[in-house]
Amino acid sequence: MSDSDRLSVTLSSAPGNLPLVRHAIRGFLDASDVADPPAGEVLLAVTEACANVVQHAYVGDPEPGAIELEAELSGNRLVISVRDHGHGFAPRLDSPGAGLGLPVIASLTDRLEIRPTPGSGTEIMMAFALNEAA
Amino acid sequence: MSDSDRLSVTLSSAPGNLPLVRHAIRGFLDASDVADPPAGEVLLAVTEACANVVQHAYVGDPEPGAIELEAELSGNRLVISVRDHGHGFAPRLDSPGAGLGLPVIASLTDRLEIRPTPGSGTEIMMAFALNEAA
Amino acid sequence: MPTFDRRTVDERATVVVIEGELDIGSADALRSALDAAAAEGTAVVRLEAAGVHFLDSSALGVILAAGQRLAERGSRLELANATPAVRRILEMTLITRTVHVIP
Amino acid sequence: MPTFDRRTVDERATVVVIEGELDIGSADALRSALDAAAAEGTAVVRLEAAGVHFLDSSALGVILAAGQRLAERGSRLELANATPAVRRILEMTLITRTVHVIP
Ligand SMILES: Nc1ncnc2c1ncn2[C@@H]1O[C@H](COP(=O)(O)OP(=O)(O)O)[C@@H](O)[C@H]1O
Ligand SMILES: Nc1ncnc2c1ncn2[C@@H]1O[C@H](COP(=O)(O)OP(=O)(O)O)[C@@H](O)[C@H]1O
Repeated sequence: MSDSDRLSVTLSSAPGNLPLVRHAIRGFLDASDVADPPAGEVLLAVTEACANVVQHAYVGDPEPGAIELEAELSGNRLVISVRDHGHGFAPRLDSPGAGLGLPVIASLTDRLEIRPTPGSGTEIMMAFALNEAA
Repeated sequence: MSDSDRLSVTLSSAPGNLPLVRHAIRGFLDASDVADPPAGEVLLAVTEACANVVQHAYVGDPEPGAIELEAELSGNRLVISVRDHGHGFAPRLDSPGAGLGLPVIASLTDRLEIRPTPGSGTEIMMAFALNEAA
Repeated sequence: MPTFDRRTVDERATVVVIEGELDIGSADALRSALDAAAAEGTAVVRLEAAGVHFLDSSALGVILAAGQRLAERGSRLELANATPAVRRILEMTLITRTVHVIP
Repeated sequence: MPTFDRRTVDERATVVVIEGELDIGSADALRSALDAAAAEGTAVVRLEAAGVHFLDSSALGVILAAGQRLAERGSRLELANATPAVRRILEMTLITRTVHVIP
């Protein structure tokens, strides 16, 4: 009776795990017959969100932390959240990146939400309206 | 019978209007007995959001466009939205800024939401939980 | 518009007294004022910030850039009497590594 | 890990054939490959991107920086046979001003 598909994955925040993130999301989107576009847009947004966890969430910690990825598809609405339990969202003057991650995510999503994870860390929620493609 | 206070202001997206934005929000927060902190945090977040409209939303247009500012306080929850009718959220490699605006907003808010304005443009919704200060 | 009153004092510090709110509308004026202060060539450029009641990320970027340029030539940028509004964003961004904040 | 196969062709272009997915895990390898290609000193550095099925904003940043450095010395960076995944982010960021995209 499931009219909604779900995916839930927890990975360590290592750069080498980003291809695994895409693999999991690709599999989920394929199984749900999501076409490309917008599958490629989704993969890019999710990679940027997870790359931010890898680069920023646990900065200064000796070990990588967790990336918790959840995807839910109901009807034509896809919601993906990326959660970390790091030190919380903070601007960084010494960011190794070019500052394109959040703007890229915001421009690919139909809604982007950023809020603290209860306890500690950050949760990013990305919503995509899938306008039935071929 | 109003247990909720509201403010609604529309301004032109000129840099010189940012002090007016702060003046309006300061007045609203004062009238509602919001202490500082968090009033200063709110002023900073709102300024950053409006500065983004000034610098990015209408880029390339001959005239400045509108900044629509709305604030609503109910109980200890303050929600401020900044809406433009510009060209939509897009990453800019030629941004004149240092890329600190969105991270500063995200770190000051209890929830940040970015979504397209129906029609065209961007709406940024910032929620603050006011934990009764002195 | 903020005003930027500049003078050179005995201890070879150039003091810039800033009054007003610093945002993208005044970033160019701030940049010019800091450039002019740096051009005095003193060992210290001190921003007297007691009169700054608002400072956004664009002003912070201007101050940070000035602090870096001064550090490169062996001078330093000091920020004196920062108000809570100024401290807030300084602390959030840990800018205190480049700019010397004086209580 | 992506592979970066480099060779110099007659027309004085250094061609870098890239296969794989480009994200923060491969940004350093991409940077080294582009630096090595630029060091050949040819007028053109061409990225053969038909085998790039994913490219994120960090890889874009590396490519943009390489394109700027090449432009400064009068050379140019070309990106050939971009897949839809690559075009998507190029177009979103209008990077086509610095990098010459070849259909
Ligand atoms: N998960 C996170 N935890 C803490 N801070 C974050 C997180 N994601 C992003 N940030 C902050 O937001 C800033 C902007 O992120 P982004 O737009 O992706 O640019 P970049 O990563 O290139 O700096 C980062 O520099 C960092 O300060
Ligand atoms: N209202 C808006 N409309 C369109 N694009 C926006 C808007 N606000 C922000 N952006 C985009 O998001 C990027 C990041 O914004 P921000 O973090 O404030 O950094 P900065 O303004 O210094 O570039 C901007 O460079 C711009 O590309």
